[in-house]
Amino acid sequence: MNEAHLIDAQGLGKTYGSLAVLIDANFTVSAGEIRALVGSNGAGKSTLIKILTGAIAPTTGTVKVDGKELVLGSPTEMINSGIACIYQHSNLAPAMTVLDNIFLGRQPTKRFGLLDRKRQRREAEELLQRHAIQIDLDALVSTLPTVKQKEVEILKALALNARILLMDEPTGWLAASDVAKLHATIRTLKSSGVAIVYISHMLDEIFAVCDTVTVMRDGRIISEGKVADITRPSLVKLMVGEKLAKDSAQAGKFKRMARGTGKVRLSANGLTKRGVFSDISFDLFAGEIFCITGLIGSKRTEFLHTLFGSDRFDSGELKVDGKVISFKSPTQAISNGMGFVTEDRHREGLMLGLSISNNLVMATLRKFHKFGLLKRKEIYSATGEMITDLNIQPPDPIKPVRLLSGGNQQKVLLGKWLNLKPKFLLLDEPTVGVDVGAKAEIYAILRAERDKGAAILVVSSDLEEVMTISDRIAVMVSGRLVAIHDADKTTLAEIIGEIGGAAR
Amino acid sequence: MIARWNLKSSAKLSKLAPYALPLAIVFIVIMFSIAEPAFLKPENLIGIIHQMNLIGIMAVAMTFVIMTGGVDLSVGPVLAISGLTAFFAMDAGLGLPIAIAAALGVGILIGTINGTLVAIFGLPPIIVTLAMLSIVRGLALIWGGPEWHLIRDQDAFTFIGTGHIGGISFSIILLLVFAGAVMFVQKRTPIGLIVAGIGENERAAYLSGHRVRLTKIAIYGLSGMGAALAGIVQSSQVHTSAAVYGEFGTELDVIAAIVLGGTSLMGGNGSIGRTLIGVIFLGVINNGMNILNVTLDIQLITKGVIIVLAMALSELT
Amino acid sequence: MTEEIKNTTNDRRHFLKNIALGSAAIGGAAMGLFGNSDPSTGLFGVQKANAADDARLKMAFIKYATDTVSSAWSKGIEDVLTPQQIVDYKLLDGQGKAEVQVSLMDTLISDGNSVIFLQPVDSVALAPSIQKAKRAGISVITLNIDATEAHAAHVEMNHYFGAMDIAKAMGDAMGGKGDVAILNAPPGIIIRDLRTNGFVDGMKKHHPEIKIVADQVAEWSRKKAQDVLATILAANPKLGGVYGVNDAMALGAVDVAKDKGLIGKLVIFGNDGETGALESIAAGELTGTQFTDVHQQGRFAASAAVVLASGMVPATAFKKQGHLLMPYVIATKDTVGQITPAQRW
Amino acid sequence: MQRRPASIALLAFFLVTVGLFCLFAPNFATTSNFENLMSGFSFVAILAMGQSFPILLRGIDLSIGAMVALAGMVAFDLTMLFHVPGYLILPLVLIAATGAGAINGILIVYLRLQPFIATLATLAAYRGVVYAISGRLLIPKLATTPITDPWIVGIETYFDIGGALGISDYVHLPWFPLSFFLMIAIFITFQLLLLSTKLGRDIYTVGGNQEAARLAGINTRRITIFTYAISGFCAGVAALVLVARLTTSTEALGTGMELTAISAAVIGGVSLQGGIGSMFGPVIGAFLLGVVLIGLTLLGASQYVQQILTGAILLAAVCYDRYLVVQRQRRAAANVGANT
Repeated sequence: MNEAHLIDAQGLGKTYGSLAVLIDANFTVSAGEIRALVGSNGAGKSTLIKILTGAIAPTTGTVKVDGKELVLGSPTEMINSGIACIYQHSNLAPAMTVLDNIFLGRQPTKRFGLLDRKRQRREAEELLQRHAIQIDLDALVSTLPTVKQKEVEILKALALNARILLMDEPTGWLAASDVAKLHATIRTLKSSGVAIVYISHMLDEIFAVCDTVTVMRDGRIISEGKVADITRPSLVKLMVGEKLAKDSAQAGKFKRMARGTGKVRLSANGLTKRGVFSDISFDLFAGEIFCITGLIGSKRTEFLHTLFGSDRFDSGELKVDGKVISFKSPTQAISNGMGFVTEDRHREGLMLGLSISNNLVMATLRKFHKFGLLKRKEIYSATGEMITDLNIQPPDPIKPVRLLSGGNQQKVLLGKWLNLKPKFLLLDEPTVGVDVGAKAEIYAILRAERDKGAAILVVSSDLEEVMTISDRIAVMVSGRLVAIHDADKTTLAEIIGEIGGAAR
Repeated sequence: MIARWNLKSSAKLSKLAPYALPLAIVFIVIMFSIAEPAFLKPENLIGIIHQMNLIGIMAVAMTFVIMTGGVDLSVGPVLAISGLTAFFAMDAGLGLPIAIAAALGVGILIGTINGTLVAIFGLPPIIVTLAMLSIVRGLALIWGGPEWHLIRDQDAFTFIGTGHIGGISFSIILLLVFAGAVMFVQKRTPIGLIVAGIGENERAAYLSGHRVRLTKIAIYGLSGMGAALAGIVQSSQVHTSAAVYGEFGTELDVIAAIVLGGTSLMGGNGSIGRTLIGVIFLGVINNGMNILNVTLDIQLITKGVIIVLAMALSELT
Repeated sequence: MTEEIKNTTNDRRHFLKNIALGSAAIGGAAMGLFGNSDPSTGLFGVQKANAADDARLKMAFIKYATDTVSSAWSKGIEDVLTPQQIVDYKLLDGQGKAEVQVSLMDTLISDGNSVIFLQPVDSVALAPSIQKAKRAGISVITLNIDATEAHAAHVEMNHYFGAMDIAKAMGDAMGGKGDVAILNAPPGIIIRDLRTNGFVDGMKKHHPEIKIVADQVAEWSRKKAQDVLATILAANPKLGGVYGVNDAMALGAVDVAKDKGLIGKLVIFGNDGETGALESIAAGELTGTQFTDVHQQGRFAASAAVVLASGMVPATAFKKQGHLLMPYVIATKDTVGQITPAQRW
Repeated sequence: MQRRPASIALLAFFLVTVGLFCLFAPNFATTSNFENLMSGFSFVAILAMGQSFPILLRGIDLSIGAMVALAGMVAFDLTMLFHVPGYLILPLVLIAATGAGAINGILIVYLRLQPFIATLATLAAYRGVVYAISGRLLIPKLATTPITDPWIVGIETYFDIGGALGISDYVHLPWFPLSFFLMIAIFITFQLLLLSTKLGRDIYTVGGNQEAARLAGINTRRITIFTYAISGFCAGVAALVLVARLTTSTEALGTGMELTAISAAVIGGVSLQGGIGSMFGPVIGAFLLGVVLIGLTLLGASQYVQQILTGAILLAAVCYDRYLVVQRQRRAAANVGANT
């Protein structure tokens, strides 16, 4: 830590409108260092990464590499300075070969811009050899399994001769054996003087491979130190903060309603989708909040879609109110009183160009028309009420949702399903990218719905959230439910252990 | 109410954009009337609507398709084949209602086939309707031959395109009624909202429980029906039907009108009312340049430049 | 072009001379515009001439695009060719595109046709194809639009003089003064130029006081003609005459006149003389049109083809093609009755 | 590399079609007919290759017909009005056409217009320019005067390859038109460009995943303008071929060609999703259309039937493309499954 810093970021801040997602972050990494960057969802990690890759420009602050100050907000500048990133989402051109993807945008050339194919292949093969990765360079990326695609992404970053490598949940999609291999690769890189920023929820991985750790919370860097100096519980405590303790205490004030009213609303029995999840069994009771937690890639989202009818399971039995049923389409699920707050509100949830009001009635239009005619007065009053109830800001029904903050967008998405007066409410990561205030509001809404007797199923990776709102907690690892606890009879440590440790 | 909200909201979104087109129309009208005062004569202004009748009907019908991010290139031949259907039906001695129903039916059928290929098989709309453009034209030519078929002694049919009610041309009334009906569907029924929702975010619309595929098939059917209605009106106006009507370029004019009206080809919110403004915009340009006796070259260049400027303006504001 | 037409008088004997042989055959076919003879009788049979080699002859017509005039030509051609039982005839569509016509020419040449009827999209553009056909021993007969390459025969409506006569008739009907408008085809096609020039020159010559106040493109279309004329009328309410470069556009003008109650006040002339136009004249709506017996034009072309195919006149023998300008009448309410149903198309 | 079942299937389908017509269509399997095919459809193949570039970037170019007319009229005016020597005309025409294409790209990039709209507007505007600059309308005499400049007319030359190789006694080869070799030259150049240059790789990257391209530091704007310029360039070459073939240019030249070119490109497996396709497909696609049209004409089928068949082939091509995509997704899903 005493050597000259390879990367030196000072005073970074980023605000969207009134929402500050990153506040005065000072972040330095030295050559040959593997730095873990941890924090719960919405802590500001992604924003920091985006600034370092040039995807966005910060509102304040500077970044220096090797003492040279960089122009921020330009991907090219960042790449040229030796910063490379492996994203959670694929950044490959699917119709091109592995070889081309490794050198995407920077293939070696001879005169006249002709590709130096031989050199490209040679360099790629050297790369493969150096990192002991086996892959068919001539295969089209679109034909590769996802894990292999991840390797291509890693190779792509490595091929940039990156001196600073950012890895955003690099093992999210990898099997255990591949994780070990990746860690070996990372150590090779470290010995050649590359600085690595390793972002992961997997505490095991952090203790296995990282030298130092930076903890972020609520948009701020709150702690930095050597991994060797820290214990797992104290790290967890740093991540979730005093606030969790406070919230947990607060949550204690709320009655935990494990098994709710005692009436089984939905019963899953051995649900299996080949290659995705298997043998999932649980009962969901009316009047409880049931949380499924786990890592990204543990197939929770896919599971919700099969419940909702937007995807199918292969075997097993689903009972809804005692009747065996499998929804063939969302339409059917909705008419049975099921609502689904999807994870990606931009891609699957909202119509960003439409108004708040239109979005609020989007899932429940059948309630708002008579003889095919819209009952506009009722829409007007219902959406007006909903906006007030959910405290959507600004309370302007004709405002396009695109112009709202993340938290208010999420409330609109939630409100869309509340209009249904749902008997079942599925929520997938309901507070991603939502500020603290809105989070609390959303939790209150969920509790209110629970108390009205709805059966609520929440999928969340945010442990703070899970501990705050759940009545019962299930842990999902690689497509299996490994444990189900009553919330007041378990501890955070136990859950973290089951998520990160026990499985691997 | 909902539609009004949309309009108002986009007004707030950017102060200029929604008024850009009406303002441009006013500006162009002023320019033309200075150059040729006769432009402002009431009969000429009505004439503009009369001239844009067919484009107007087709544009209104195709707006929903564009709103979902699709496109219908096959309207030209559908226009022709519906005129032929009406002619042959009447020629066979069938009554006017049957003839019109058959003509509209053919349009709806072709539209539905387009919609099915797009919605169920997931094929790209531009290619599906391009292929259909070729197929339907071929069918029309085989069926109708190269001749002009004179429509004689069909007073009721002729009335559709040339009659007047209370001094207003019936074809204009037809356009307004049709546009009004579609506008009503868009504003007062859930359909308009669902279509806009599909265009904005098809996946989200599906997950909100809407029958996305069925809706898409239906709106392509509507587009086909619009083209068929235009075919009936044209055949009535020119007292003939022929397989070559609706020549290449018709579909592009229709699409241009819709896009000028502010509906994005990428899909999303749109409005029948604004499509009509787009239609009037094109109509004013065409009419003004005809009345000024401008040569074809200047007409075409002006049209291209104005489309670019109008679209760039709405993109930048 | 104009000069050439003036030199080539509209005398059918000129045509016969150029065709050189088979005067009897053509005589039968070209008995005169208003004669009632069956054009397919009295011909040399190609059957006879080719009886020895028992091979079927292929002939084809590449039309300009799908329109009524081409259809009528084709019908006239079939009138003559069908009785010749060893002729295979097909009709191909040039889609109004020179490159399509060139490609079709190529195909027909390698398919071994003996005669190709052609309405070229462009005089120059099809010349190389015609040259190629000649090399292959194929006779090319052009219809309406001449080609710059010499070929077997050319049968043309009398565009220029017809349009002059229309100008004269229109001026007469208008009393020698007033404003007129032209509903025109898009530029770039020779027929348009000939007719427009004929009309303009005719007005200058016969009625110098009449002013042409508008010349707008209505793309051969009745619907477009309605739109364009309505607009022109708004700017020129005192318009006295309209010349539609084809009948469809003239009928579009009639539609507008009807709508605005101008029938009888607005003098409207068309060109070609298709059935719809003649009916309209008889009904007193359209003032007149240049009537050409297009069936007969097709028969003339086909008769020439039969002679050429008989093999007695090699196509290569033509240094300059035979040229026939079709006789025409300016059909008005007074003369339209003379046109017999058989001549209508 | 880049070998795809689609190209092989297309080639097979093409060969089968040719085979069937050889068997059943009279006079199809003749040297002169293959000459016709080559000279009549080489320019379509050139246009289809040009059109493929915008499509590779998820765009479209509706203005190529108008650009063909524009380039043709520039050539016409330069030789007939200004008597510029042919060796200067050829580059000038190509510059004009490439410039027209680049304008499309600039409108799309800098005015942020959708490609469909931008090229729809220039479709009208360029055609207007053609009428405005037409030397034929200016001096009517020129409308009946053929172009004789040897540099231009020379493009319509045929080479007796068989004779040159001295094998014409054994095999009867068709004479190859120069336009065919032009097409081959463009094919090789573009294929080389796409597969063997950084620029080509960048085009695929931008088309396949624009965000990834941006993050990889590729200048997507320049690439976009470049692809539309290529489309214009191809329109220029096609125009020269046509002008040589017709010995003149007309105002209506190229009408509707955009649809033919788009069809040929899509039949050739260039995906509207962007980033998928090579130059091989559009060439085969263009000649497939040619073979069908000529074959059916020889069979005596009505041209109206040909239109229907063209549409049907286009539909079949997109269906097949869609089928491959679905297959790929299934396989990918199965792969993921196998590894979880």
